[in-house]
Amino acid sequence: MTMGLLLDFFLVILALAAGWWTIGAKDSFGAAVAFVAYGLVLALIWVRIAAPDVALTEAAIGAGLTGGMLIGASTRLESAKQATRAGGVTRRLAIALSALVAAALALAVLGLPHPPPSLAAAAMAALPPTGLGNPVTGVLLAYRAVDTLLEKVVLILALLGTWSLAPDRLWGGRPGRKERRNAASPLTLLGQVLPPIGIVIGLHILWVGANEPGGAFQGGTILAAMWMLAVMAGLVDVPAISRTWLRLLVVAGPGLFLIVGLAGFVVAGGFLAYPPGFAKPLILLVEVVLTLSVAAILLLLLAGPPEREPPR
Amino acid sequence: MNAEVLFGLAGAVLAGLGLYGLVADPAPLRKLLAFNLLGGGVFLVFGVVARRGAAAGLGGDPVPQALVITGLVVAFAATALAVALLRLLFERTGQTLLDTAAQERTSPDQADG
Amino acid sequence: MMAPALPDMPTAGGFLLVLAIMLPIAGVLLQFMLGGRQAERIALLVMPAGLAVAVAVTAALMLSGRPLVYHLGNLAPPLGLALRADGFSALMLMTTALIVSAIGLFARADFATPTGTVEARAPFVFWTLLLALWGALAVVFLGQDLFTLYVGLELLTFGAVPLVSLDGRAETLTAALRYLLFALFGSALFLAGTVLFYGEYGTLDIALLATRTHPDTTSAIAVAMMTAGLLAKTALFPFHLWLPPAHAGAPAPASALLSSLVVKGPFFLVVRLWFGAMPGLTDLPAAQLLGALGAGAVLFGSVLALCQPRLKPLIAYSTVAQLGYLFLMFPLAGGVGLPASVRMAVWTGGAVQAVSHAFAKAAMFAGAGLIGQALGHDRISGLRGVGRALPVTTFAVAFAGLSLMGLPPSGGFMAKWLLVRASIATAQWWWAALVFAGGLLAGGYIFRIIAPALSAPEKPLPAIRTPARRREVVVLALALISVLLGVVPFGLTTLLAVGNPTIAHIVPR
Amino acid sequence: MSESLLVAAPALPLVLAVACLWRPLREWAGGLLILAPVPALAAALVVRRSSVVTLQHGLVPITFALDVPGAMLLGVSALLWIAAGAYACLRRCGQPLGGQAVVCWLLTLCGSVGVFIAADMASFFMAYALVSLPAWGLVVLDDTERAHRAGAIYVAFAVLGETLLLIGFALLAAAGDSLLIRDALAALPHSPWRGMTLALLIAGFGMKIALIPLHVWMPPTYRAAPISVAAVLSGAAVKAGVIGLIRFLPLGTVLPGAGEALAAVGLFGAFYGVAIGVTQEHPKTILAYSSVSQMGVIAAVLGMGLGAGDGGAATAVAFYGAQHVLVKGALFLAVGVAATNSRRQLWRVIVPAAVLALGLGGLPLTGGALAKLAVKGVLGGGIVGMLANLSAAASTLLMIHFVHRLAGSSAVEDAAGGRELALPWLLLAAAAVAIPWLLFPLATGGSRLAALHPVSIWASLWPVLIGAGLALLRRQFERRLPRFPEGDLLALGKYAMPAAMRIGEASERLEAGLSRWPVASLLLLAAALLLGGGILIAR
Repeated sequence: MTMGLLLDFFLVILALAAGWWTIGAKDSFGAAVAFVAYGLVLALIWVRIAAPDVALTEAAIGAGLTGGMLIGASTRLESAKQATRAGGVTRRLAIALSALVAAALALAVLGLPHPPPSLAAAAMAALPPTGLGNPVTGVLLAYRAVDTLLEKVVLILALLGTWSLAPDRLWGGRPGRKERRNAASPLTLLGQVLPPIGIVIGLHILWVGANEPGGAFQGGTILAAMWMLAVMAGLVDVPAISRTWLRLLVVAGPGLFLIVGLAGFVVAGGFLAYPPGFAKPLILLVEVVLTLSVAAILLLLLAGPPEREPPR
Repeated sequence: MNAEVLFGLAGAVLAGLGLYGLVADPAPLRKLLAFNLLGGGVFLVFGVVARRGAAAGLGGDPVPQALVITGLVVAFAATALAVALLRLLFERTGQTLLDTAAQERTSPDQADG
Repeated sequence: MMAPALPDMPTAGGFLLVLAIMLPIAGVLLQFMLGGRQAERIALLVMPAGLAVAVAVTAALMLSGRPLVYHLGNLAPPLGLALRADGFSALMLMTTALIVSAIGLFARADFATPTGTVEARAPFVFWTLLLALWGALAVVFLGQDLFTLYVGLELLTFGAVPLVSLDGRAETLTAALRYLLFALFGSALFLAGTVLFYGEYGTLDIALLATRTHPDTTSAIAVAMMTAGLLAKTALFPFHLWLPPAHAGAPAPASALLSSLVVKGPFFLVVRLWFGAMPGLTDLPAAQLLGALGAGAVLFGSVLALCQPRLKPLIAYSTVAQLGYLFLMFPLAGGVGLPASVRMAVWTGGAVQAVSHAFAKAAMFAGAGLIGQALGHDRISGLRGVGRALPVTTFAVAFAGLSLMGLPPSGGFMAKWLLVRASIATAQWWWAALVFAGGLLAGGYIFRIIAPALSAPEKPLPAIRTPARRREVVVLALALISVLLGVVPFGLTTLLAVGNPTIAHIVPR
Repeated sequence: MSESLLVAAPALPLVLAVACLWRPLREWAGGLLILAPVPALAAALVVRRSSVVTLQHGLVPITFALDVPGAMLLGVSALLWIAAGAYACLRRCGQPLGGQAVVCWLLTLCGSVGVFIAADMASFFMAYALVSLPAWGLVVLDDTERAHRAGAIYVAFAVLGETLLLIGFALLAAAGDSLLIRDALAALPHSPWRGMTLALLIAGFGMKIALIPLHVWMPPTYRAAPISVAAVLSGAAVKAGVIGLIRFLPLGTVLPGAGEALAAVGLFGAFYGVAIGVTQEHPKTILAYSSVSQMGVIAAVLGMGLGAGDGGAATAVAFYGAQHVLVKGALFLAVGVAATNSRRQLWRVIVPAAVLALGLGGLPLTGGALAKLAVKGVLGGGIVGMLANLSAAASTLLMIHFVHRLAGSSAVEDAAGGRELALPWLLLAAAAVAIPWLLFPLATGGSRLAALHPVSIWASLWPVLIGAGLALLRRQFERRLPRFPEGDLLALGKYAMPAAMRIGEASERLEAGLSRWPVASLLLLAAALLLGGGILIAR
């Protein structure tokens, strides 16, 4: 057994333990914390299976945003009346059936064919016309661009759904409560120091995404995190949801993507096709705007529905 | 036993754990956690598929990798919406039970609008 | 190895498919950006344009007799993504365009931005989600890539859930949460199957999968997981726990969309999966299982509809029941050596059932909304006298009921007739008996609405708010379409045969 | 030209029904009710027999055709519709009819006309549904508790009948692979599903003609419906079932088992209807039971025809039915007209009504006697023929009872309306006497003189005399007669209700379980496993 495989075993055990804890923890808070750990271990596993783009995303979204959001929810809902635990029969049946489905999944995985089919070669062969160096970015922004576009619309719908939960009279107002600014708090210091660094890192991740692991979503996540930090430190406030610039920021990414796609009809002979020679600059432009939109959407999703009176 | 098989089986077991939580845990927040756990397992299987497809000088097939990224974003969006619903439900009723809807069909007239 | 057959090459007019998806999506983005009253205006502008695109797609299919195919970014599958419209897609696209437009016109009175307000919550959310659902359905009906379809399904769910809780009552919040969580459960299963398909065949394109799949262990598990996930999302019995509270609790125009269109999306994908990606499954006992669940839905949903004290839950349970008929397609269309005429009967029967139920159910929920607004409640025991107060609406609801009962000349009748014919031809008696029982039970629950509505009120009705005539006419038009589908089938068989290899060769052009 | 009448006959009522959704047009509704059946009457008179019209529009071509049985029933039904329409609007004394009444009336008329001329299964089924279902709106017109109860029963049986026929037709279509009734029928004797198909068709049409025990809807319905509605339902609408049996039973083929079974059920009904009928009080209920009895005779004739492979039974039955259309329609109108006359002038109604009523028992020289003569050949002279004669005696008994009740029932109901109501009634009564004489040669191919032969007169007289004797006996035992509720066996329904409630409650309990998250989600996992297993095992 090689060192590598040993490390893999170790990671798997960690992931299973974190997963077990997520399900079995007594309270929701513990479970949410375990879930963050689970996400981080998964991110390491993604590195181990040569998927650094996914690893970054898993760390940022899976562990970071999702985990943070669930931890926040678990503290909020702490006092919620608990339902009685499922009865013994239900649990035994659940164990049996989940195990069977898991076994079926395992069986299916073991049954995957040799040699495995792969689009890696095709993806690499199609890459030069786009001018990109990272095939994952090629898939996301060129080969399967429509998935990425629709995924942004999914995010906007989730945002709309979140906002729709506001009471009518608060519609158009700011989400969340106003954080008090406390000059002495370490949070404020962090809020002042970190964002500039974070923004640089975020933009860097976006930029290198063309050729190295990284890209719009990972960059946007970091920008959103910095923004959130500044909000929590009371340095800035979450904008009111009726702000035109905010709405514009949210739709700018997918909107531009769509416009570029439609322009493809005219200049490149097809929807979401890029004209030869202009592919890379266009993709980068789209990515920059997408990053900003993603940052805004993520921040707003974290902030929740409007809770303050709208500006008059 | 190689790394791919190991991670593939791990993905299946994690998915099973998630399924169990989704079925048996009565608290919606825990179901949400379980859903994300389940998603992680499924994505991991996809990662194994990508890894198996390593070719052309790449460590893995980039297509499944990209799909996992999209999938993670969609799962996050789902979680965000569910958390917002949960929070509002809790603020309104002080509880977040799912299995009360069965009794609600006998609730008084709705003012539909 | 032979090159793939012709239908998978891009065709002229394929750009229409891009428009069919992107027009509503662009509308959503614009609505979100401009907000307020503009959201409604944009929706009203997109409606005729989208309708025109749907008509153009249908016309292109009818004229050429070939499916429309488009390769996004000029890149062919497996690396690129394809959009494809066969006859069934075009039919569902057309249905969606008509119903969304009708419900849009109907909902203007419910979701007008009040004067003096720049933007109001419910109207903004409704109009945006109206177009979002349209776009999502277009993705589901046209997408050829299983992962794109997964994203489309998620779009559909995220568009539908906020509509359920639009009025913010606590019980609708619970309903929305149940809906969302169960739908996510389904998504996870669907995604797991998708992953396995990619791992086994290296593509997610349905047309390519159709040439590559073989029923080995991995594929069987993949199909089973995907199907189960889709069943959860389409609320087939006994996975319907989320549907009645969600569809009964949403505002009437939203209920109409959810019950008529949204649940058809996942069903459509089950058809794609079983007849497209993995042909041959319908010979197997698994198809009988799908049929059996459908039968359970018909019987159980109908009996529960008979038990409901209120109108909207009754209609919601009727949806549970009517969805069941759709799943008779699977056991009936299978069988090696089945005559093509029987296959065609099954396809036409299933498609007509999907479409006529969509129109009938949209009419019923919209009509129930008008009745609820006029009376201030929707207790069935309190419906007496409605026929006098709202004759057009009552008439429309009765007509829609005709289609649900499967009486001639409605589309529902045509569907049942074809399904019964197929069940006789394949010697599967039990499905004919089911249609028999389902028709009787449907007659019962429709009668429960119509009988009191047409009788005189015990005491004069309190001041009734008469709805605008325009709204009543919309409801009537929806009901009439569902009834006339049986008499004027609009070239349905010709359309359905386009791009459907199992029946294409027997339909004369 | 004459063929286009065939299309206009069902089309005009349909068009008028749609047009009547426009409120101002309904002001003239009375005139429309009289006008709407006119093309049908004209078609019956002018259109050449065996002409066929095919409209190639919808998914299936619509084919209309007219043969002798169809034409006879079409003509007399149209007459009844005109007379009843006139009665309905005269009774309203200038008040406009309600929209529900007009639209439902016209739709039922459309179906009633359509069933006689439809030559393919699709349009027949469509017409059959039209003649059955919209009539519900007519039954409940009085908007009383009784009317709504009757309406619910009516609709339940109508839908049940429709559904039975849907499956029966599907089987028939599968046998012949053609939607033309003629082709499908030709293939039926060789169909592997012959027995099942016949059973479903007989049950489906039997629902309409009140074959025992499917008759229970008829008495409460006729009792609760307004006079004019009861007249068209009992006269014209019921004949949809008769024409259905004529069209869909393979009368040219010898099918002894099915035929004798049908004949037995029919004959039983012929006596059963009378037996229950004589215990009833209300004239309309008595007429309903008389219909049960008369339709029993028709079923018996068809059964014998089927058993013997006698194709001529169709025309004989149609003639019998045509006679019944006019007589029963006229008798129902008589109930209404009687109510508007003072006791002193009641004889003006009673005397003609008595002649018509006794005609149903076969009183010589009446249409009834001709009808019995026409079916004699099919019934044969054996035990069946004897029983048929006895049923005529029984009918006489029932009709004497009816006349007696009619005489004792001034101001029963429908008291409104003037003397002019008598006009449509008298015209219909006159037609009921005259038309059978006109049609007799057409129906039997024989001469009218045959009916005037003393042997024939005696053959139809003696059952009437026996019936009269029985009527005297009945008067003697008036007090000792048991009382049956309207719809007799319907009373058994009270045992079915708790069972239905229990099913409902059990379903709701099951639903409460299925609505629980763990249950539904476990079932989902189980379904996934079963589906996968199902695919794998069969591989």
